[in-house]
Amino acid sequence: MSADSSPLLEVKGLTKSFPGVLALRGVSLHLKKGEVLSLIGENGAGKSTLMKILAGVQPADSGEYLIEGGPVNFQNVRDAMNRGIALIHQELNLASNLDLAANIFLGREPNKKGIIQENEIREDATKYLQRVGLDLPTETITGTLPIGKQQLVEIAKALSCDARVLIMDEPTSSLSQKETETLFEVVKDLRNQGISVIYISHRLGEVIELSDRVTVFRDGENAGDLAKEEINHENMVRLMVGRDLSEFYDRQIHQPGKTVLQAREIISPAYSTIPVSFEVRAGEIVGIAGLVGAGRTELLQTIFGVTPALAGELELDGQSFRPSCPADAINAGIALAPEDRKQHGLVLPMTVRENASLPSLERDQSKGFLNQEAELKISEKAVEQMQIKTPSIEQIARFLSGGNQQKIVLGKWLAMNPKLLMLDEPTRGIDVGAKREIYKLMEKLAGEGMAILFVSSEMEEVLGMADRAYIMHEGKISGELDRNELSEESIMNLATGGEKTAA
Amino acid sequence: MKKNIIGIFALLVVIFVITAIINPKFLNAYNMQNLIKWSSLYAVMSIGVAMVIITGGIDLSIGSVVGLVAVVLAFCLKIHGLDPWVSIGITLGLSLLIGLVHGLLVTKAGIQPFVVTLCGLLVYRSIGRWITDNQSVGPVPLEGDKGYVNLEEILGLDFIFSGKIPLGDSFNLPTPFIFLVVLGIAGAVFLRKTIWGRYLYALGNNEDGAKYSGINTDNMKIIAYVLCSFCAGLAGLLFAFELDSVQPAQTGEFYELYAIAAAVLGGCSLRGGEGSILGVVIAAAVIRLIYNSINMVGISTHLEFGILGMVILFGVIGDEVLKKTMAKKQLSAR
Amino acid sequence: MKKNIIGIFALLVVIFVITAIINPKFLNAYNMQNLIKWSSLYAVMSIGVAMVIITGGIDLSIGSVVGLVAVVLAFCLKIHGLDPWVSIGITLGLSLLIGLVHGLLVTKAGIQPFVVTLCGLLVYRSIGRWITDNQSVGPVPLEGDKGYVNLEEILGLDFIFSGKIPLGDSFNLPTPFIFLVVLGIAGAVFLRKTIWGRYLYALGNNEDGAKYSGINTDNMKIIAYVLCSFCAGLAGLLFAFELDSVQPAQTGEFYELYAIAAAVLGGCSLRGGEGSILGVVIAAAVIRLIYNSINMVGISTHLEFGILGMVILFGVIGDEVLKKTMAKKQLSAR
Amino acid sequence: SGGQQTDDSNASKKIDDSTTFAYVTNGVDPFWDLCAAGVRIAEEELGITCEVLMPPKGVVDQKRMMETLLAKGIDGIAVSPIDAENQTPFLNEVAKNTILITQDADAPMSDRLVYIGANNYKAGRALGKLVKDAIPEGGEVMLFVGRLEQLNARQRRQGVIDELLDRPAQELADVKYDPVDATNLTTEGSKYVILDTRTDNFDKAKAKSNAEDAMTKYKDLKCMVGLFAYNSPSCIDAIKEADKLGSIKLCGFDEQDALLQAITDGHAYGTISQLPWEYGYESIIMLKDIYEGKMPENQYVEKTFAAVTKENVAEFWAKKKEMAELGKSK
Ligand SMILES: Nc1ncnc2c1ncn2[C@@H]1O[C@H](COP(=O)(O)OP(=O)(O)OP(=O)(O)O)[C@@H](O)[C@H]1O
Ligand SMILES: Nc1ncnc2c1ncn2[C@@H]1O[C@H](COP(=O)(O)OP(=O)(O)OP(=O)(O)O)[C@@H](O)[C@H]1O
Ligand SMILES: [Mg+2]
Ligand SMILES: [Mg+2]
Repeated sequence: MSADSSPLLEVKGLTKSFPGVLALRGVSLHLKKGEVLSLIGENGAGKSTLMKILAGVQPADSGEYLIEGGPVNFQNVRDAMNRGIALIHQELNLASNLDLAANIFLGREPNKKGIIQENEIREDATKYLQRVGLDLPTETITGTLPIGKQQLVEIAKALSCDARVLIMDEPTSSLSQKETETLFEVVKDLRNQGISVIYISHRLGEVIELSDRVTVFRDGENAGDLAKEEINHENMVRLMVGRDLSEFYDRQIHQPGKTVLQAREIISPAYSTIPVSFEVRAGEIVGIAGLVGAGRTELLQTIFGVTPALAGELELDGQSFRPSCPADAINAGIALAPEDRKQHGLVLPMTVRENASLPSLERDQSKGFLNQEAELKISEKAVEQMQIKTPSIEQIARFLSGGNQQKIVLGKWLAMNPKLLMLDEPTRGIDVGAKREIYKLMEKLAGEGMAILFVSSEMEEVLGMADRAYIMHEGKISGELDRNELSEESIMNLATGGEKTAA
Repeated sequence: MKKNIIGIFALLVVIFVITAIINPKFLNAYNMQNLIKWSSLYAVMSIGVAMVIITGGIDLSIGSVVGLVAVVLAFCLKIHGLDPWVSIGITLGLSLLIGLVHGLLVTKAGIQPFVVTLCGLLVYRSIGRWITDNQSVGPVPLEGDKGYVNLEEILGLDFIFSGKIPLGDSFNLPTPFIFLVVLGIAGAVFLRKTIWGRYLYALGNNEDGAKYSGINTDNMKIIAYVLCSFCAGLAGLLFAFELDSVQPAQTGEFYELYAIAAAVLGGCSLRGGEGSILGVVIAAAVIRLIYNSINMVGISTHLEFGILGMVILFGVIGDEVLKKTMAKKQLSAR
Repeated sequence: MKKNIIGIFALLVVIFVITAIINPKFLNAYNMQNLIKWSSLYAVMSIGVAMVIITGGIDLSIGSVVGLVAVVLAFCLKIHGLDPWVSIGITLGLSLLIGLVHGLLVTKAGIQPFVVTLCGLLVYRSIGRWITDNQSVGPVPLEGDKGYVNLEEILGLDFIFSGKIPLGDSFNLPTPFIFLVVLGIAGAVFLRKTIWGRYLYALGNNEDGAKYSGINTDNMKIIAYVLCSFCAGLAGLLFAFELDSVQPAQTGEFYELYAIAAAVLGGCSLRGGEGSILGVVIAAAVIRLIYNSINMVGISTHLEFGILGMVILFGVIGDEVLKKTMAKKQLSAR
Repeated sequence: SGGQQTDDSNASKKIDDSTTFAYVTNGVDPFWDLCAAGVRIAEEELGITCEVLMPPKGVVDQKRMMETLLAKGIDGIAVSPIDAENQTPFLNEVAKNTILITQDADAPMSDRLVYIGANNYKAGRALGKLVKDAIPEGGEVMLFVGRLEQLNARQRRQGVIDELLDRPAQELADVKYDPVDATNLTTEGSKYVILDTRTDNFDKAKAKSNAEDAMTKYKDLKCMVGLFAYNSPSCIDAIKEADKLGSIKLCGFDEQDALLQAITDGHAYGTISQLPWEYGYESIIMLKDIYEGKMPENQYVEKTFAAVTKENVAEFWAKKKEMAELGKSK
């Protein structure tokens, strides 16, 4: 690979609009053979939109798209694939009813007159699965795998395309540390083979580790490029948000108050033999760390009444408490900002106002009628307090960026004044600016005496935010670490099934 | 939402005007009053099914519920001579019970609404035929019937459900219209002004999202099915008194399709989360208007179905086009 | 998938055995051959609708397509005296065209399948009545008909579509069974062994995912609708020759519900992405078996619908329970 | 509102080309298109306009169509009420606004002026006689019908039963019916057993499989009787396919081509035809007479029916073809 060779792929002045949104306003980007280009930017900056255009998923409104200097005009995904461009989408796009082999070769099945060559597929699929570190039979039905593993299947699928350009849109957002490392090996390997990679992530550490070059987007426009030697945290953040961000994790330690949530030997349905005990106190921020699939989400859902506990005791503020549905938990003073924002957190086709007020409608009702005044107040307060960037409270939630959507979720729970706020991956897929605001909010709420329990797969986040952390491994709590015991090694050790070492 | 209503309202006006031009007799008071009456009867059913469609469900059984309720009513009033108000209570109670069963099967047993109500369609029709031995019955008793002693009261009911209130010289207001107005306003208030209405829209758009916000989605769905069956039951009473004759195998046949067509034409999305009472009521009126126009203009009755089908199809296509244009305009306006 | 088939197969066996015990005449060759014949006719339709259901769509129009194709066939063969094979071509071509229109409306115009095919249901029925002036017609010409000159060839067709092939002493194999076997195997191979079948399952489960994998989902959906209408068209031919008489207003009425019921009972999920030909065929046989059993056991025909409805409902509930138990077992096995 | 004529105020009126009459059926059926032929003949003859309306879905559509006719100011309606007993109040409302007569089925309690109709009980008995001729030695008989909720179906069925069991003739006004699910009906000394009556809800496939199932269930079945037009062709098919032509006789009702062909071929014994075109013709003529002030002496005009067997089938069929051609909708 030579630095001065003409770009393999290049776009100039691309624009794209959606009903109600101008997603790209004349962006440019180029990619050379065998380089890893990272694309970063705040939520809604237009990264995914551009990638979809590159991969033929959707057409641009205007602008130039060149491959090896020649203009292309992809009508569909297949056209792009034929030119060697493969995209791993931000959202999972597997058919959950098909097996792994079928998914990996979906749309490209080796066939004779339409009859699928099963044996060939299975052999090849095994090869690609091993390459991403998945040692599973190819007959496994995809839907039975945890999300993280499915993400790896997506990557195996992209690898199987034998692409010249591989685009990865936040591939690690649901991968564990170990899986992430496997992925990095794969990416580096690809680079060595002369394959170009476009890598999108909000985790700047990953970007630093992987990239040969970084392109930054802001509000659908180019905000700048960084050459390999310029890539560092400060530079990236400055280009993304337009200013410096100091002090990311701004924690003050408060004296924790009385116990808010006490869990004694509760058993969640996903791990029907493993009892779990823990507590959260007022004014305390407690983290739950662990590898993806360790059962953390399940645990929060059990406390929230989504999947009621099979056994064990829960106490909230000293009162025994047995939620059988989220409504019970909410009435008792618990809130959950779920991991899957689009599916569980919000009603996307409804407005900011309707979303923000949804849990408080029942409290504020008068004889069943909506209290429209209260509704307005709640949503306006949420927008103001959380600094939600929205044209109005009547905007449809779907049209907001991920970070702003997450802020609506937080806003709607704050209106309920919960005793315990549970956050599942509160900053997944959220840009640095918004991230910092969420951290600030957590800190403020804890200062006001709220108990906060959060799940995170980002080591940094747990280290930065938690007063205390529980580490989970395969459904059980394998250890508890105080703030001064928290370190990358101690967490990893417990998360992978090791014993707690004396601090 | 409002754009939808404009579209369907325009359709109503266009068909109305064209028919009036071709046959001015269309406009006479008697015809108008019939048109209002039939529109009201079908709109009552359609309001119910709209509730279920808003939750993302479907109810294929309403035609059979109309039939069964009408049969049971006639059975109670005429054949068994039960107290008229008790009979009304029994029939409406029956329809509530049916809705409850649907709701429970959909939510607690997790069976798809299409399947549950398809089975309902078959079963209720069968029960209706079985208890009457498939003989026509009517709600109003004749001499010799057990219910004849209650004749006066039953005629009172008959007036309530299918009477005509003189307004001015030649125009009589059919009482079903009053039912429609009351039900329509109640329905619209329920959907737009109460928390439960909001919950229905929310769960229709995203059931999980609604559940995680503390809404008891199961209960809300059950309520929707109960309301739907209740509307069908009420329509059953209205039809029974209007027709004075119930044929167990036929009364209500295909009505589910009319009601669903009206809901869809009126702006409900079968994916859930969308729709308004006003739109549905106007659409129900459009469907009845089409029938009336076909007869008025003198088109072969063999073509009725076809014309109805084409109007629904083009109505929905037009709506789709309208929505897309609106969205584009919105963008360029920014 | 296989568990589903076990459930429905068990149901088939149970009803079979019970009926045989109550009335041993049920088992005689003549009855078996009738059972096979009717099951085949309905199964042919159901296979088609299963394809559409696997994509997550629905087709409510098949009953009307059966009726229209039967009418057009009789029209061509008998009244206009067209060449018999040309007539077959025209009718099957018509059904393909109908499927194509459905597919285009669903994919390109973005209208929901329920709406498109509901309109189809109304329109095709209407056309059938209109072109025949609602006269019963039959495919086999009588003396004086224009088509009488082709009588011999038409009788040949009649044999192909509704003949009986003697096997042994008393048993005759109805030719529709051969159609079913060929269609069933072709369908199963298509769904399970070819890329297109896989695409149907994939897009039924996750349309975007399939699209992002380079599958032309629109074309695949169109193919599903075309296949569905084609099966309905073939069923129309089979019914026309089997019944030798077509009533434009009635032939095929409600068949969409039977076909959908068979598909659901046979393991298709209306959410798409699930289902197998074998399951659907067995389920279609179960439905016909229920009808036959009711006659054999001598239950009032009024109750047929009800019994059918209950069997479907409990079949689906049983299936649901089975799935949950399986899932639990799997979990505890981890 | 509605038509302005009443039967006494228009004694001097004459029909002209602005006069419109309507012929309303009880459903959609080929039978009615044959009736329409008669309407067309009368229309031509009188130089007026007639509408033929076929309500597809029962009472609701019938009511709606008649209301629309009133709104259009129709001069007279001949209707076949679907549920005579309970539709009476509505029929009275119609009768108040225009000339109303019933045909095919009566609504005796209503204010309709005249009823033109076959005596279905008698027709049933005539059909019973055909059965007796077909199997003089006696045997098991099975009845097939679309729906038994229709009065004419019940009357017809009862006529057949009574004739076969040699019961005394009943008055049409109050026929006593055997229960609809009665099986193995017979009387002492009678040679005939009526095994069962199966209904099919107008589904032809069902009609045919009913016939097949009957043959499976009853080994000694001697004769099938189709009470509705499409029942007998279905039975013939089933009999033919079971190779029982000749050993199981068939008697039908009405005049579908397939049945007439079977009679020609000797596969069916005979049928009773109500000569539907006469219904249409006579109804319109009756409306005209009343419109012009000529009330018939009797409120009940009994329509004739004809037994068609091998002897007269050719001639009958020719007539039917001619009528079918005429009956095509305009
Ligand atoms: N199909 C669509 N319809 C409407 N708006 C859309 C659509 N897809 C994207 N958008 C909007 O376009 C803008 C750019 O979105 P895009 O997904 O490209 O952002 P992103 O940079 O990938 O953000 P993130 O980091 O959150 O993934 C956003 O405002 C988004 O809401
Ligand atoms: N609805 C479900 N059905 C079957 N298995 C499930 C379900 N939900 C979770 N699981 C399984 O339970 C295990 C724990 O999942 P959970 O989502 O709680 O993990 P987690 O530690 O929160 O991971 P993540 O960070 O991805 O949320 C996983 O193996 C997952 O596959
Ligand atoms: Mg993105
Ligand atoms: Mg009344």
